[in-house]
Amino acid sequence: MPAVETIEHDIVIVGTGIAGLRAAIEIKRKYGDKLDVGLLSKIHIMRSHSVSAEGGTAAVLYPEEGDSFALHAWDTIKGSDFLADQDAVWLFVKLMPEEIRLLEHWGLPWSRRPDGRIAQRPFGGHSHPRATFAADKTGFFEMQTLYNKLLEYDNWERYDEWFVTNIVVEDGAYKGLYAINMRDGKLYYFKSKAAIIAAGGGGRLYNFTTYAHTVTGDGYAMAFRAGIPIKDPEFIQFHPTGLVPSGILITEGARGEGGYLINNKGERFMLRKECAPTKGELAPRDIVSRCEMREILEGRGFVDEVSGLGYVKLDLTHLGEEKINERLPAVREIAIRYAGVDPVEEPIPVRPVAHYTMGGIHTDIYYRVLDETGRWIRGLFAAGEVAASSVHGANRLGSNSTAECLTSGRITGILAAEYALRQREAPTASPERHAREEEWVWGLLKRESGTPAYEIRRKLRNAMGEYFYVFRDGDGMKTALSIIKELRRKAREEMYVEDKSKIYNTDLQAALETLNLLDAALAAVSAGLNRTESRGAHYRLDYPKRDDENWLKHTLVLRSGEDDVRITYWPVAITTWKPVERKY
Amino acid sequence: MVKKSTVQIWLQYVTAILLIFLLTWHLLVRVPWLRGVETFKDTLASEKVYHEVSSYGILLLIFAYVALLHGFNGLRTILLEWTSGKYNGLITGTIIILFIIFGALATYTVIGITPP
Amino acid sequence: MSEGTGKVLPNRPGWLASVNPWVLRVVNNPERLAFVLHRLTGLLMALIIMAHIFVTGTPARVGWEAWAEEIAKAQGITVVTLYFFFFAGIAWYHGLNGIRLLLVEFFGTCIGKPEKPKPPYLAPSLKACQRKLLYTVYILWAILWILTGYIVFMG
Amino acid sequence: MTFDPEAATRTPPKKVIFRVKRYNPETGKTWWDEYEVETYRGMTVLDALLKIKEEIDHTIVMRYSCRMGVCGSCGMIINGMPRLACQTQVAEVATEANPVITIEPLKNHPVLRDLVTDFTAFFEKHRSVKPYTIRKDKEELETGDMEYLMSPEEHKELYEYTLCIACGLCYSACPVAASDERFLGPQALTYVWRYVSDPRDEAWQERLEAVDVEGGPFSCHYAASCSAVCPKMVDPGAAIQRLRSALIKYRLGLYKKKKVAKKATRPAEQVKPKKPLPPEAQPVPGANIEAMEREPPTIPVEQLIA
Ligand SMILES: Cc1cc2nc3c(=O)[nH]c(=O)nc-3n(C[C@H](O)[C@H](O)[C@H](O)COP(=O)(O)OP(=O)(O)OC[C@H]3O[C@@H](n4cnc5c(N)ncnc54)[C@H](O)[C@@H]3O)c2cc1C
Ligand code: HEM
Ligand code: SF4
Ligand code: F3S
Ligand code: FES
Repeated sequence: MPAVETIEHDIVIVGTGIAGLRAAIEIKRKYGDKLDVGLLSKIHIMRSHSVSAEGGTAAVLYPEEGDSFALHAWDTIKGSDFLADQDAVWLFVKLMPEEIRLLEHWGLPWSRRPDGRIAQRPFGGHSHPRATFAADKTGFFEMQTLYNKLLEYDNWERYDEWFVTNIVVEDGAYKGLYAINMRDGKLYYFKSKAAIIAAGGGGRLYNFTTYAHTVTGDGYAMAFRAGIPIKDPEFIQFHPTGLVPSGILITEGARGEGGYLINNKGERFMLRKECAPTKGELAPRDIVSRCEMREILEGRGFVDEVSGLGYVKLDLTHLGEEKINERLPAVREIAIRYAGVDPVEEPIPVRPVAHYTMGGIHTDIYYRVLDETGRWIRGLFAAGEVAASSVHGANRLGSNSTAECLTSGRITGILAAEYALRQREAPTASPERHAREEEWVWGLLKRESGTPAYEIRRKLRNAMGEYFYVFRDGDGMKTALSIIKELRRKAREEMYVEDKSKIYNTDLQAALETLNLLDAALAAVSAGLNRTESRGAHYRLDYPKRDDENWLKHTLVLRSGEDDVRITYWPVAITTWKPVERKY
Repeated sequence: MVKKSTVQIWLQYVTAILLIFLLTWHLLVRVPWLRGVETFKDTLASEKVYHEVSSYGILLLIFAYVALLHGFNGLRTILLEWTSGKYNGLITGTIIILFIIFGALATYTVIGITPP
Repeated sequence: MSEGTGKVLPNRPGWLASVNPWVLRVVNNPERLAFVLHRLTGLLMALIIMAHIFVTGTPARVGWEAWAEEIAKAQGITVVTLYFFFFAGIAWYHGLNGIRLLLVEFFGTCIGKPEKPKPPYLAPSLKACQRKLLYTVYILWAILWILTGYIVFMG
Repeated sequence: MTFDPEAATRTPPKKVIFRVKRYNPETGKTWWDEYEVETYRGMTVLDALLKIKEEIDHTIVMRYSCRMGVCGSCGMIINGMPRLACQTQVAEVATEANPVITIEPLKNHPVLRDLVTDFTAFFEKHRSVKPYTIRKDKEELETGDMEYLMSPEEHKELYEYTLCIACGLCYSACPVAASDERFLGPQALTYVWRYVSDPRDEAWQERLEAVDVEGGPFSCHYAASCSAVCPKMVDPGAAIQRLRSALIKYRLGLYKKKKVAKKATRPAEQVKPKKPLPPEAQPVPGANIEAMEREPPTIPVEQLIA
C-alpha cells in the first residue's frame, strides 16, 4: 500500500455545499492571498447536494413592509418546538439580509418584483412572506453564484473528488484529516492550522429521501469516530411533499404559492381541527407530515402500483399555467419527467420524505466545535447542515437551512481565518495515527469474499424507513437498534469490496459510506430511543406529549466502544421567549 | 496581432454579403435565355465570353478576389480548427501564398485577354 | 498529480465530427446537418475555385483555340456541363444557407427571444425563424438545382 | 433536449439490455459489457446503472449525485446522444422492438475510467471567462446594504442563460469542440454573454475584448447541437450568436450596453405597519426585544479564538 503523503494548507474546508463555499469566499474576500485554502469535496465542488434546494432562503429584507427580526426569530423558535438556542437564532436572523444582497451583487438572479427589488414568497411556519427565491432553483443558483464568485480569487486549491475518511482530534485539538484521492487511489494526510467541516446531512439513511445519492452522513460519522459529541441526532425532518415514487422534492414553495393537499375523498385535510386550522398547508413540516401520514395509514390516501407506497395528492391545478411556469417551473418539469404528471392538469402524488437532519456536530453559536464539556476543539469549526449550533432545534422551518449555511459559512470563515493567522505552525497527527488510518481504509480491500456494502446499506435503509420514520415507538426503535448493531458487526467482519483497482474505486467509496451511515444511524436511533417525549420532528406514539420538565435540553451522543453510545445533555439557551404550546 | 473579429468580419461576413450578389450574377450569366442564346453551352462560346470579360472584367476580378478571400479564409479556419492551431503559421502562410498565386492568375486572365 | 492516474483516453472524434453528421445521433438538430453541408460545400468550392481560375485562364494563357476546343467541340453532356451542374448545386446550397448564417451569426437575429423554460422544453433558437429558414433553404436548393439541371442538360 | 412527456407513465420493455462502454486506465483497455436489467415503470437510466452496480457488477464506475437533473454529474452518451442519465427514462430510449440501450462516456472530454470523464479543462475554460460580476466600484459590490435594481423584464433576458448546470453535454455534442481544443465551448461562451447582458455587470467591454480570440465565439458555426442536447434549456447556441453579434457591433462601434443597474434606496418610513408578535410570545424576564432588534450582530473574534 502506498505511504501517506502530506498536503499542507492554512485552512482546509471539507465539503463545498453552500456552507463550505461561503466560508471559502469569506476567507478569500477578507484575507485575500494571505491564507491558502484547500477545498475538499467527494464530488465536483459545484455539484454538492445544496444544488437541490428549491424553495427559498429566509431573510428579513423589508422591515419597512411589516417584517421584523423579532418576528423571524419568533417563527424560528416556535417552529423548533422551543429546542432552538435563542441566542443562536438572533445572530442568524440578523446576519441574513446582508447575505441575500451580497449574493445578489455576485450575480444571483433572484426573482424580482415589478418595482425591480427582490421578490419574496410565503413559506411554511413563517408569519411573513420572507422566503427569497430564484424561481424554484434557489439552492442551485446559490451554489452557482458562490462557485463562480470563488473563481475570482487565487491561492486556493480545489480537490474535486477527494473522499475524506477521518478527521483527527488528539489532545482536545484538531490535528489534520485524511482523504483518498479518487483519481489516483492514494491516501493523503491534510495538515492545516484550522479546518471547517461542512459535509452536509445524512439523508441517505433512508430509501425514500429528497437527498442526493452522495449525502451519506460522512460528516457526522467522522466527528462521531473522532470522539466529538453529536447533538440532537434524533430530530430528522420529514418533508410533506416528496414525489412518489422517486422521493424527489416538490418544494414547499408549491404550497407557499397556494397549493392544497387532498386525500382520496378530495378533502383538504390540513384544515381539520387536529391538524392546523389556521395555517393549513403552510404549517411547519413536522405537523403537515404527521397529518399526511395519518391520512395514508387510515386508508384515506392512494397507493402507487409500482412501488407500493401510499400517498396523498398536492393540487396546484387552480394556480394556472402561467403562475406555475413563472414561479414553479422546476416542480412542473420534475413532476412531468419523473411521475408523468403535469401539475397544470393533475394533482401531484406526494408523501412524507426524509429531508433534513436538525442535529449534528455539537457547536456553540459561533460554530466552533465543542467537546462534551463545552471546550472548543481548537482549530475545528463546523458549518451548514452538519453543524448543530442549534438554530433549528427540534424542527427546522423551510428556507432556514440554506440561510443557516450562509451565515455559518460566513462566521466560520472569519473565525478560521483569524485563528489560522495567529498560528505559526500547523499541528500534526502522530505517525501511529497514519498507520491506523491506512489499516482502516485499505483493510477493506483485503477481503476476497463476503457481503457487498450495497446489501448492508439496503437493509439499514429498510430498517430506518420501517422503525424510525414520521411515527416512532420504543419497541420499534429497539428493533432498529438491534438491526443496526447486527449490520455493524457484519460490516466489520464480512464487508467485501470487489473492485481492487486504484482509479475511481467507487466500490471502496460505497463501503466507506456504508460505515458512515451505520455510525450516523447508531447515533440517531440511540438518541431517539433515549428521548421519551414527542417534540418537533421526533414523534413517539408511546409518549405523544412534549415534556418540558424533563426534556427541554439537547441530547449529546458520544461514541463508547465499538457499537455503543454514551448520552449526555446540554442546556437550551432561552434568552427571549418562554416555551409555550405550539399551535398553528 | 490582427484581432480574430477583424478577420472574420471583413474576410468572412462582409465578403459573404458581397458574394451573394456576385455569385448570383456569376451563375445567372450562364442562363441561356438571359443572354439571347439557345443552350447553356452557347453562353460559353468564345465571343460571348470575350464580350463578358472585356466589358465586365473589373466586376469579374472583384468577384475572384472576394471569393478567394472568403474561400481561403474559410479554408484556413477549418484547417486551424482541425489542428487546434498547432500549425497556425504554416497554414496561414500557405494560404497567403495560394491567394497571391491565384489572384495573380485571375488578374492576368482579365488583363491579358485578347479578342478571339 | 499525473502519475498514478493511469492512462487517459483522449476521446475526441476530431475532424470527423465536422464532416459526418452521424458521429452523434442528436435528435431534432437539422442545423448540424446544415453545418456539415455548409462546411463540405465551402471546402469544395475553395478547392474548385483554384481549378476554376486556372481553367478560365485558358484564353489568356494559351489562346482561344484551346478554349473553343474544350467548350464547343463536343455535343451533349461533357465534363464542362457536369462540372457546372455540380458547382451550381454546391454554390446554391452554400449561398442560400450562407444567407441564413449571416442573419444568425452576423446580425444575431432569427434565433428567438430568451424565455423561461416551459414544456415542451425546447430551446427558443430551435423553434425560431432560423429553423423555418433552414427548411426554406433546403426546398429552394432543391428547386434551384433541378432548374439548373434543366438548363444545363437542355441542349 | 428532446422531451417525451409520456415516458414516465409508460412501462418500458420488461428486460432491457445495457451495452456499456468500459475503459480500464490501468491496462489501457477498452471494451463493451452487456447487462440485462429488469425494469419497472418510471425507471431512469441512472436507476438502471445503479442497479447494475449494486447487483450485477460492482466495478462499473460512473458519476451521479442528485438524481433530479440539477447537479450535472451524470452526463453520458445514451443511444448516441449526450443526455443526463437521471433525466432519461428507460421507456424513452428503449422500445419493445429494440430493447438495447448503449451507453458511452461523454465525447470531447478525456475518459478516466468507464463512464467517468475528465472535466479539468472544461472547468478551466469556465474559469477563464471570469464568471462573476465585475463593477468599477469594488467597495460597493462587496457591501450588502441594498440590492441592485433589476426589472422582471431584464431578469427574463438573462434568466435562461443562468440555468447552466455545467454538465458538459453541450461541449460533448459540439462538432467544433471535437477537434479544436482551444474552443472555449458553448458553456463558457454562454457565460460570457450571460455577464455581458447582465445589467449589474460593468465589464462588458473587457469581456468582449477578452473573448475576441481564436477559440472565441467566431469558432462556433451554429451547429446548434449544444442547444439540442442541453438538458436545462439554456440555449447556448443562441447565446453565442448574440455574443458574436454584440462583438461585431462593438468592433464596428455600434454596441452599447442597454443599462447598468443602480442600487435600490430604502424608503424613509414604514410602507406598511410593522406586524406585531403574536400574544403567545411571552418574553422571559429581563428580555428587551426592541433593544435586541436594534443591536447589530457581533462576533467577538478575539475572545472566541483565544
Ligand atoms: C431537495 C431539497 C430541497 C431543499 N430545499 C431547501 C430550501 O428550499 N430552502 C432551504 O433553506 N433549505 C433547503 N434544503 C436544505 C438545504 O439544501 C441543505 O440543508 C443544505 O444545502 C446543506 O448544505 P451544506 O453546505 O451543509 O452541505 P451539502 O450541500 O450537502 O454539501 C456537502 C458537501 O460535503 C462534501 N462531502 C460530504 N462527505 C464528504 C467526504 N466524506 N469527503 C469529502 N467531501 C465530502 C460533499 O461533496 C459536498 O460538497 C433542501 C434540501 C433538499 C434535499
Ligand atoms: C453567396 C455566396 C456566399 C455566401 C452567402 C457565403 C456565406 C458564408 C458564411 C456566412 C460563412 C461562415 C459560416 C460559418 O462561420 O460557419 C461561410 C463560410 C465559408 N465559405 Fe462561404 N459564402 C458564399 C460563397 C462562398 C464561396 C464562393 C466560397 C468558395 C470559394 C466559399 C467558401 C467558404 C468556406 C470554405 C467557408 C468556411 C466554412 C466553415 O468554416 O465551415 N463561400 N460562407
Ligand atoms: S449549457 Fe446546458 S448542456 Fe451545456 S453545460 Fe450548461 S447545462 Fe449542460
Ligand atoms: S454545437 Fe458548437 S458550433 Fe456552435 S452552436 Fe453549439 S457551439
Ligand atoms: S445525477 Fe445530478 S444531474 Fe443527474
